[in-house]
Amino acid sequence: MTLVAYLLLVFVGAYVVAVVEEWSTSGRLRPTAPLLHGLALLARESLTPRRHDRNLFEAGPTLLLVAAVLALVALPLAPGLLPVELATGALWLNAALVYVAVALLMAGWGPDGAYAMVGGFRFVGQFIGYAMLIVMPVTAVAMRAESLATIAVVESQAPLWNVLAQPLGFVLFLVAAMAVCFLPPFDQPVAAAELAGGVFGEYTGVRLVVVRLGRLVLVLTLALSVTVLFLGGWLGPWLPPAVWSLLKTLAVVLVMLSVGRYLPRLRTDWALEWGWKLGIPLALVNILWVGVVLLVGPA
Amino acid sequence: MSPLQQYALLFGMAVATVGFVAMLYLIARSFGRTVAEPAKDVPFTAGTLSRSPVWVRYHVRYYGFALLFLAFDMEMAYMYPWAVVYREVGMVALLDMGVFLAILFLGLVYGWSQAALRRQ
Amino acid sequence: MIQVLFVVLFGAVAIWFAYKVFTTASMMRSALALLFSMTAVGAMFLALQAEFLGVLQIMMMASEMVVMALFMIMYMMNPGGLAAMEMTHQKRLSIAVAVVAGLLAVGAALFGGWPLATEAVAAPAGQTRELGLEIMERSMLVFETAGVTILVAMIATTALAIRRPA
Amino acid sequence: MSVLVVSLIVAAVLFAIGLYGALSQTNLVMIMMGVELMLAGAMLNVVAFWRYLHPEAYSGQMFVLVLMTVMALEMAVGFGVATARFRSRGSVEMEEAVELRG
Amino acid sequence: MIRAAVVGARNAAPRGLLRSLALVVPPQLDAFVLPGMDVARARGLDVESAGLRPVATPRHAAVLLIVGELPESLWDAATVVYAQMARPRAIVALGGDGIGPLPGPDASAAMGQAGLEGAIERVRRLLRTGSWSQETEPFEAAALLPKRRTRRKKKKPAEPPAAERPSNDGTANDGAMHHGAMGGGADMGFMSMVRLTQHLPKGADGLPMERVQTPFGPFFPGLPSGLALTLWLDGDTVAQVEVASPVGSRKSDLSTGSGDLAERWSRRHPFAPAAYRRLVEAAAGGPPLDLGHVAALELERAASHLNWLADFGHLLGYAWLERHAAAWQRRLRTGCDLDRLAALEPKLLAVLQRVPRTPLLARRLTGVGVLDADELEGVGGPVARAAGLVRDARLDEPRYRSLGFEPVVRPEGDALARLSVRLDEIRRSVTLALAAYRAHGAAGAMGAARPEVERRSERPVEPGSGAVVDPPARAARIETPRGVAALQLRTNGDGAAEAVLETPSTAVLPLVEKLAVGQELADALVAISSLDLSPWEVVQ
Repeated sequence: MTLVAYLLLVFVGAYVVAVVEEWSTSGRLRPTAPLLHGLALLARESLTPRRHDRNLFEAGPTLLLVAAVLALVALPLAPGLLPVELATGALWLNAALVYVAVALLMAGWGPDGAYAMVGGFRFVGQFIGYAMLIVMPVTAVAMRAESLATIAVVESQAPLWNVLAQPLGFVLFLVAAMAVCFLPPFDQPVAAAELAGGVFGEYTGVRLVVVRLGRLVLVLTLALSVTVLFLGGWLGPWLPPAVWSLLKTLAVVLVMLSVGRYLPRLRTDWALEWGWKLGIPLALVNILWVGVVLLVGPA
Repeated sequence: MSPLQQYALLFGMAVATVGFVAMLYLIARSFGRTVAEPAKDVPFTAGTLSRSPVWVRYHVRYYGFALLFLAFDMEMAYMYPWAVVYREVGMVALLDMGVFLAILFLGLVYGWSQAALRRQ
Repeated sequence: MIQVLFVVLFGAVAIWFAYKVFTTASMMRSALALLFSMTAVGAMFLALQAEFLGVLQIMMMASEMVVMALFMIMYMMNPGGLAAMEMTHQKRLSIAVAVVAGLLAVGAALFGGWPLATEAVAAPAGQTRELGLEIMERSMLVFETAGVTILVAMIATTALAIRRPA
Repeated sequence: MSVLVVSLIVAAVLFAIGLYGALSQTNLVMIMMGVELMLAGAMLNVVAFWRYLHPEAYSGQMFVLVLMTVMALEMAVGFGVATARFRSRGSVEMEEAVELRG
Repeated sequence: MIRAAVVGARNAAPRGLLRSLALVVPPQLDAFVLPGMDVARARGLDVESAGLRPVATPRHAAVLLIVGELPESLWDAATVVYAQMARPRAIVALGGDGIGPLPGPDASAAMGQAGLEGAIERVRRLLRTGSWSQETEPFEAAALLPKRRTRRKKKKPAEPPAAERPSNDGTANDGAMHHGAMGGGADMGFMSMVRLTQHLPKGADGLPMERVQTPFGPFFPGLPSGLALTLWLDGDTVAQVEVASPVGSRKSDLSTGSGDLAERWSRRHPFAPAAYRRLVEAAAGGPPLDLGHVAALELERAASHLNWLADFGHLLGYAWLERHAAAWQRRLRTGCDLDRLAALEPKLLAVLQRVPRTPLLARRLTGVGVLDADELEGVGGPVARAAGLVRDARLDEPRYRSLGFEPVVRPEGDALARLSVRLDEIRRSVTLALAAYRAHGAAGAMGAARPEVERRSERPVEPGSGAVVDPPARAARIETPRGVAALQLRTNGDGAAEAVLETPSTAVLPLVEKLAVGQELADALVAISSLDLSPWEVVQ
């Protein structure tokens, strides 16, 4: 029952993300557009490139979707609304997100096309850049919660949301979250103008539907994880908990999708260098900060 | 639910997602096959037909980061359990992890100083 | 029972992918096969109720194997597997040694007469906590030694692989 | 057959495949993959033993962490060597290492 | 007459679910634009408001939009692009049916926004009824068949011939896994990797790697349309460059052809039609530069720069810039009444001022594509002015001097300098146009009514009059948006002309290689794009 309710909400959420994405790129709010685009794509031919690596080509988009879904189901919308209650939920989230890089690597290598291959390897580079910025802020959150369970993480924020308790971690995680979803300005692997669609340039028809769906769920997952880890999840007055979760998630989605419109794309090697030379030291500072606050602060 | 059932549920979700994708493929397949045409199966390269394979040895320019990442990443294996008991253990935990991270950061700084953290 | 089913299923998956590692010509496939073999081993850890270790294995090995794929593509002769190419030597000997070793290990497993423990395994949350305490207390030195080892590895690999610009 | 025995058998097979790879492959990178598989088999063994023989001893889990670290470091150093060799010789084939030595 | 189905319909009978699914046409059709978005914008089209969504690859496109007459040199490439689209696929041709071996367009219309919108509406109707057909035939053309000669050349020399698998196009699973180690009798013996790599060039880090020859063009979304680059990629670094401009004109072609030279040339150059028209007129002894010309030329300069800015924004992934620059470009190109422009000017200035303040932008562009002054032999325009060279044909014009013209010059010579020079020039051009317009004192719409200006000055050319017997060659120079174009023109009695043309892009084209080699791919593309070269005006 929980699962059905959750999946329903997630489905609605993913659709809303699609509408918001359409709005952020075209500037027009068209609630039916994603559905129509999806159906029209479904009806189109799905081409397979010559001498492609069939298994990798097919598995890439599917793995993207699977990874996004599996990461999502470990995140709670409300106290009772969590399909899979893992004791190591936060770690599981990280684990599932690693497979996004695997999926893009597969999709980039699969079609034997130059643009896609460059895109795939660029994303792996990006992954090496953001990976530590995903796990380190999560560790800091777990320190405060004394648990890796996502429910406990939200509950630990009842006195003070993590966004205020550890703002540095929040910023790092948000930026890394955008990099995970290869949203602009981190869209090197799928850049339209630089690689003509890059990793997913060779996907057509139903395969493209799966790619876009995977991307939407991924954005939703990351937004919800920002909400759960830093914005106090379902916590909030007056409204029902699940509504709070969804509202916060929507706000994060809006931020994630619109920031990139006002920035030039980052080069992969910059993302790497900044991630390592700036991001990791800052993440360590964040952990130290949280550690000291936890020791001297009220028990 | 017991943990094992939770894992079964996760596995079920993965299988269901794959099944969903397979279903989409089947629906799309029922709309007819792809018309086989010349050049349709050649990856797009901006209007030029480029038939040479691209699967050659690729020069990954960030291998300096990649090598350090392999080692540095392992720190997380220790940090998660540490984070969970941090409050319980207290000051000792902070010092222990402080020493550990300082050691690792030293490695990072060494790599940095040797120009590993840049485009090669 | 879920547990037996999972152990058998993921065991088979792990073995199948491990087999694929050395039987495919495409290096990308080889690296990814190793990745999924490791993932299956991680899933077996989950089935064996070592939740933290299982999830950690699924995560760590995936990120390490992705990096491995990079190096496979960089340094193998024929990463795409487009040309049939012999990349093995002393094959008979290797198979013989592997089979003998495997049979010995299987035999030990079958006829080991393992004294099964009676107490139940702790809940996953408790496990993570216990492991944390283990790291902080009994195995503290091991943990710090691991840190030093990682440092040595980082320095070694940098010194070996990086050529400083002139 | 108990779960323990099944796990041990899987571990044994993984180890054997890894051993075959480490012995038969000519390429440094592929040899490392064999070693990885052997270590994975060892890890599986340790976890199975921990679970069915000493679930109360968390040093078993700690040992798995150390094994994982060993795997990662083996890879890091191995690829460092591979890079250095590839730069100087243009090859990471082990047979050529022998050849070139004389 | 409307055909029952689109020419690229899918091969199936529309039955049941399929029939209702076929009725679904999304609000925006994904479209791949030929020859490119830059040309579409320059023609004053607003592709997005017409119900199209430009995409980066024909794989994702349902509609192939062809803007204007496609030069013959692009026919092969257009054929390939069409062949690589997934069915159902439709062709929309605007302003001319010259689309070579492609199947006839599903909808065609005259150039212009109204025509585009009508054509899209027709295509939508057509897609609803005719996305599926049982009479589809594979699309075949000579350009799509493998060429043996080029194939052999591309084969890697190091690979043994026996190992090269036959690449039979069409079999989907070719090149999938085959067992190298276990493959029975296929014992290739030991192969030395040392021999394989010893001839390879080493990168800066000393690793001998292979290079992938990758075409970027003529229809690459991030580069000027018609520019055909081939990059050899060493990882994501450009190791080697081959530049071609298939759409440029040959020297011999310049003088041939019938019809009004001014008219033909202004059609040839999508980004600066007025400048080339004026150039021909000046060389043919037209009236001296008047204020109307100045206003038209300066508006065109601003529009051309804005068009480039939109492209540049697209390449940088800076969506806001792309959107605003495209909108302002359109406003200047089509029906902009100068009174309204005067009122709108502050808004344009606000947009222009915001660009350099964008976070990360300066950092992204500094030091990219640096050109020193001494490398710019014969190069003019913003590229030279961004490297500290004061080269501007407008300085010789008394008209401009009387309007208080001053060229924009920056010393750095990198992509950022070129961006800021162009931003400044847009501002100054609009100011100049407004000043010229005010001084001119003419009432009513002028920017839009450039044809009026042109028609007025067409008269003195009178190519067919035959009144002048063998006039001497005349020379004219004009500052086009990309730099100085110079023309020597000798008309003979029957109207054909002997013309020697120097265009700014011809001089800039050889710089591409220098800017790209050794750069990271993203930087190389930014550097090339920052040159703003128009392949259409290259003279070979």
